[in-house]
Amino acid sequence: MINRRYYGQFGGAYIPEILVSTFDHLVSAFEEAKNDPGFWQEYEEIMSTYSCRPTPITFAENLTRHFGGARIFIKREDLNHTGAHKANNVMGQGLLVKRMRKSRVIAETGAGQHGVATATMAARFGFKCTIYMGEVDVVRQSPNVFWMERLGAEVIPVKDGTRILKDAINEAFRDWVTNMDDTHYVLGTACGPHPFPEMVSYFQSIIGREARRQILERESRLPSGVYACVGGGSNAMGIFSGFFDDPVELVGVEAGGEGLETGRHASRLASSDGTVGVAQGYKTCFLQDSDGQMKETHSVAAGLDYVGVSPILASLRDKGRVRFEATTNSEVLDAMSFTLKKEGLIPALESAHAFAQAFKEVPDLKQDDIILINQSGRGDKDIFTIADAFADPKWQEFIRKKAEEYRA
Amino acid sequence: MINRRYYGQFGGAYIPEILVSTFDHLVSAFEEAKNDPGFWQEYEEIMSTYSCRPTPITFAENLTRHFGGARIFIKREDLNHTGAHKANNVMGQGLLVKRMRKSRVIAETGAGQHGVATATMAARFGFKCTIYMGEVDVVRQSPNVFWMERLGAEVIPVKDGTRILKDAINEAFRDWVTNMDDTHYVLGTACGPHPFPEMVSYFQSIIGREARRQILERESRLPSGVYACVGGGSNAMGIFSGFFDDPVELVGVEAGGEGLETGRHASRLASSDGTVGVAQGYKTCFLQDSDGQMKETHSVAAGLDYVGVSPILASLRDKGRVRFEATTNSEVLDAMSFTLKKEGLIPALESAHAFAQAFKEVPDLKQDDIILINQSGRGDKDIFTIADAFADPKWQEFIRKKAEEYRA
Amino acid sequence: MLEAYIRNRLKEKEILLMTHIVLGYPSFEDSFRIIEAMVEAGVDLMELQIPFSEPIADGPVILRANQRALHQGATVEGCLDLAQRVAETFDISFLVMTYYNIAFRYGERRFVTAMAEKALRGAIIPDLPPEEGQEFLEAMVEHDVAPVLIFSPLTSNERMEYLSAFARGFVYCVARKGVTGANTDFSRELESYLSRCRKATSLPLALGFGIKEKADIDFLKGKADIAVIGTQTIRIVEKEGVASVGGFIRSLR
Amino acid sequence: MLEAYIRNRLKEKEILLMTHIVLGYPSFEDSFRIIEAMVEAGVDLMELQIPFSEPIADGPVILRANQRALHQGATVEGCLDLAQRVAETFDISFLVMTYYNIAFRYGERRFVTAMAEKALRGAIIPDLPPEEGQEFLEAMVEHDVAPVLIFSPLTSNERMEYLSAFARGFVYCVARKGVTGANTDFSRELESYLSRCRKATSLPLALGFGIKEKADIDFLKGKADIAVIGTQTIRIVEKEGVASVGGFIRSLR
Ligand SMILES: Cc1ncc(COP(=O)(O)O)c(C=O)c1O
Ligand SMILES: Cc1ncc(COP(=O)(O)O)c(C=O)c1O
Repeated sequence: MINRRYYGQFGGAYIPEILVSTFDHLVSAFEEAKNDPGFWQEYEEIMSTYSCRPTPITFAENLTRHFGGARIFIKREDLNHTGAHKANNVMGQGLLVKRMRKSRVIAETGAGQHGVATATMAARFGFKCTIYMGEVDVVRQSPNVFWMERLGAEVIPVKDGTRILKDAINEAFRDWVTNMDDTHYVLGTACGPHPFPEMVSYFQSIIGREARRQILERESRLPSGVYACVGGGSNAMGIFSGFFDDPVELVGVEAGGEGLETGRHASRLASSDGTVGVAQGYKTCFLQDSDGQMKETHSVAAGLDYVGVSPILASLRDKGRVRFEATTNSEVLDAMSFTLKKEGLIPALESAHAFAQAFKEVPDLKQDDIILINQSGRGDKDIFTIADAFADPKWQEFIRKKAEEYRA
Repeated sequence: MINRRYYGQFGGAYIPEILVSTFDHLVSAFEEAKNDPGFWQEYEEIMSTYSCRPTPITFAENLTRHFGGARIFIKREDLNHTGAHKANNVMGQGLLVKRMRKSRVIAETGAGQHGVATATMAARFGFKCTIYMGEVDVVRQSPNVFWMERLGAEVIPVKDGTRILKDAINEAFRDWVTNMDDTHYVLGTACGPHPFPEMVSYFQSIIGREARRQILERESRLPSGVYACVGGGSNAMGIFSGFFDDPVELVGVEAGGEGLETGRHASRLASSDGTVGVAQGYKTCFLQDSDGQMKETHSVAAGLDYVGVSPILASLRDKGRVRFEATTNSEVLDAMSFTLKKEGLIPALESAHAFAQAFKEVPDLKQDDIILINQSGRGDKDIFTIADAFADPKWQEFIRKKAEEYRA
Repeated sequence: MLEAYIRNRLKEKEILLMTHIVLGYPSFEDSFRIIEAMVEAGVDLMELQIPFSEPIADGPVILRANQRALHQGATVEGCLDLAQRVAETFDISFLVMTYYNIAFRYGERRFVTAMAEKALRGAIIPDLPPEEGQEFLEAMVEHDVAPVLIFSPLTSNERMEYLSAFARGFVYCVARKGVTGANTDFSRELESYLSRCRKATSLPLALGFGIKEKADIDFLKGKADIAVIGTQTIRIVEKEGVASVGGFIRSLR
Repeated sequence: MLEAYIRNRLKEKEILLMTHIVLGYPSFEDSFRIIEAMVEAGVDLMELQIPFSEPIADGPVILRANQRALHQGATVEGCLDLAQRVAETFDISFLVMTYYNIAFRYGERRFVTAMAEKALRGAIIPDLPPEEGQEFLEAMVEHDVAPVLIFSPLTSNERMEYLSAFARGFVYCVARKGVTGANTDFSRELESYLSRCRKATSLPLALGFGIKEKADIDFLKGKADIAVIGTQTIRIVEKEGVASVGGFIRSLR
């Protein structure tokens, strides 16, 4: 009997019969782990020795002074091993794979961050590793492909569909329905069939648990607002979950792409374009046409460029517990430049969405308020995208020179 | 009256008269800071909130099993903000600059790591920032140039001399003798005139203090050996200094380049090619000809590609307290690949020198011994160098495509 | 009523043939001609797949057929119209095969009544376990559209019984792990799996995934009631054109 | 003895001229011809720089001259030979200017005796404060090679006195912060700085850094004893060739 779990009208497990027993197995392994008091300890132990958890919160003194509103704190997930919160999820699932005695992991990746994180986890645990990546992303995120392969992972470019993240997910499922005996699918975000939304959020909740404790220790009070970018929703769920029971406003920021009005965006919850649907094994708000065919999405941040969103977040929007906003590519690039120059922090383009929205709102907040922004990752892996976004001439010259070397 | 400090026959302060008062000022500011109990606290505070200190030590279980000798632990300086131990030194000097009420910082950089670190520090403290970088390095380390400029720093390519690190240092001194009133020179390693070797080592000593405490907490005994790569010597001094008074063998690993016998290397202490000299304001072992003209150095790791070395390390070699070895480019690349695949760790090419030497020695050590390797930085900033070192065809194809986009 | 139709045909034939096509691929006209050819060649049942952008249970061949059809503008309305046309033109049973989102977006009840009106006898929804689709499946039953459920070699006996409670018409037994289009070895293992299926349901059994030639079908005689040829017919059309479909089907008997 | 030589010349001239060249740049032959031309044009003293690969106190012009000379194979031996030749050929005083590592590698004592033998009257080592070079400076004094020390506008009065205790021949006062070759403004500030220098030492004062033309030198008359022209002569040679050096020097008087 399948385990399903709904969050309001969203969630579930819409899976082919062939995978039912695999999911049953996964659900029970996850439930056991959760109920084993040693497990979370083991998880915290590995995250504090292999990565550098707890990651700090940084007081952004210069940004605070500049905007003259609430005091701005930043949760530094960019300091994780491999440079993003993705490390939390993969190490957690890695421990689970060990418990399930499986020997191979597969994963989808868009930005490449989750792929690199999974590849390091596989190397660390000694698992075989295959990463599915849309052909379009393979090209635009080539540095990450380079690292995945150096880490010993096999990277398979997905040439079907729109050749981006969602297609990589489909392809990973196709691998899984064939190889479930020895293989676990390390889904990279809080989406997909149960138990993934819950499980990924569970591992990412380490962000919020730390952040709440840290801000209370430092400021002896709670923030009035918490900002996180929302692709699939895992970093947002991770930090938000620390504050669900508190009087704290939670703001999820989606990719506004070229502007909501243009239709070229990836905003499923903040825009009116998202409609309820079922794909990739779960029910949530998708960007789809009236027939139910998924649309193309658009964002400068590959990690936010996805048609679906965590069913848990979709229901938190309906409940009014989380407010959703969208920021455009250009607003995001401005926020990124500004953060670099003012604080010497280098947010990933995904994370910069949360910064951009916070910058819009913070001037109107009281000076003794506190806001917390989740810097889900670091931008230096995105150099190709960012250099292109800024159309940096020196960079282009450098690349041209390199290319000539290679031609020679 | 100039303050000088010697370590055995090495060190001193060979500076033009015009800088004497500047150094006097710096020395006393540093002495005051050291004697102010609040200062180290302030330093630890900023390093634990802006970067993620204490950085963990990671038990390399797979490497240990593979080599079947001593247990291998790795100090994770790669998890610092901007990806290397350089962050420790720049933030420390930044605090000092504040105390000296100066408003501008300058720095030299080779690999670019120190330049990026200094640029973030300057952004964070609100200082103006100029980075001197050899023209050769500007080309091969272009991604770091991109970030320095995004961070608001002015990057000046040095077109004189051999156009690498040592020339950038000369150029920084030339700026300093003109602008010392409002400018502090943030030297990036434990070299140069007094107080730099002592001061940089002091800030980097946070590595060794943490590492000693961590290994004792975890293993309740000391390592038998500690390995660190040696460019100017700051990361090595940082970790070694935690163990000076312990029965622990300290091993500094220099760049063997294409092999000591070829003469194309940067080994000043492990090879017989280093001779005592005075340049860039201090006395140490340099790679120079019989007239005293500095030679060109060679290493796959830009950060180790330097003619001089910390006078403190030079004297520790004479005292027999630190053993120096050199590993070749190809040994280093092998060690790097192996570490990636076995542990999912991504050492910088500089750091990989320490890994390579440790891998040679660890099989002969007792299984209940412990060794500690300092992973001074992460390799993902070196992707261009590393991809070239591995002559990765997919990467080259990617760069060619990019170049065409830019031509279009 | 689908089960009766199948049992009748089984009086004359030792095993029935069900083929699978993707509506609108290569084009609606071609789809019609392929169906026509198949019916003439003696196919007993056909799965008409309404294309979906995310067909996770399908392998590369059918996946690409889905994309091509959509790329050429195939809509759900267009597919249902063609389905109706063939159902009214030819006297075999046609089933709808599609992913749940198509029905969900169309409106579950609306989709069921549409299928009923268009004389479609059943529906296969590979990503809809009864736990998620109870009402939808029941609505089909009400309207005499058989909810065709799926057994897999990994399905436990208990679950087979649970599933068959919702099933009508026949049960679709997938021969192996994996997606459509890969090879299957027709082995004793497969045989014992099929007898497990038999025990679990009184409905006829269809076996699908990987059937390519007469030998496969001969192997199934006496073990299954329906042999499903899916990917292979699409491959034939792609390689040899619509004209050669009839010959291929005949070669299987 | 250098100081005596200077005082003698000062009986005839209100201010002496000291020029600076880098030995081996553009070539040893050219160096000789430049020196010859300068002597004929009435220069009183010359700094002969032995090139070094890391000349941190020099600006771009002299820096590049150092590199070029080295690039063309100038060795310390070769420089000392040329120095000896000109010292024996021309009857003005020649000084060595170089960085400490050149002397250090050559051997301090050996370097001092070499200078003495080659009739070089003094040495300027910009990166050697007396704290680091006491023995070396004393060795020079023993051998009648004047250790020429440097004052800067940032040097305190106390330190000026400390420095002058080691100095012989004259004191080299740098006019301003910065490296060689940049502009200097000849202002009251400079004047008061020079009178500070006067108070600190009984030795003649040379003023260097940024002297380019007659006006600068006229300004210095009565305030300093020696005007140092460094970078400018090198610029002239580069722009107008060796031939024009004589004319330039004469234009300064
Ligand atoms: C740095 C970073 N932030 C955010 C995201 C978006 O994912 P999620 O919404 O699951 O946190 C990604 C995805 O790749 C990412 O790399
Ligand atoms: C990662 C890393 N390690 C080591 C070094 C060498 O410097 P040091 O010997 O001062 O630690 C550098 C210098 O750039 C570096 O970037």
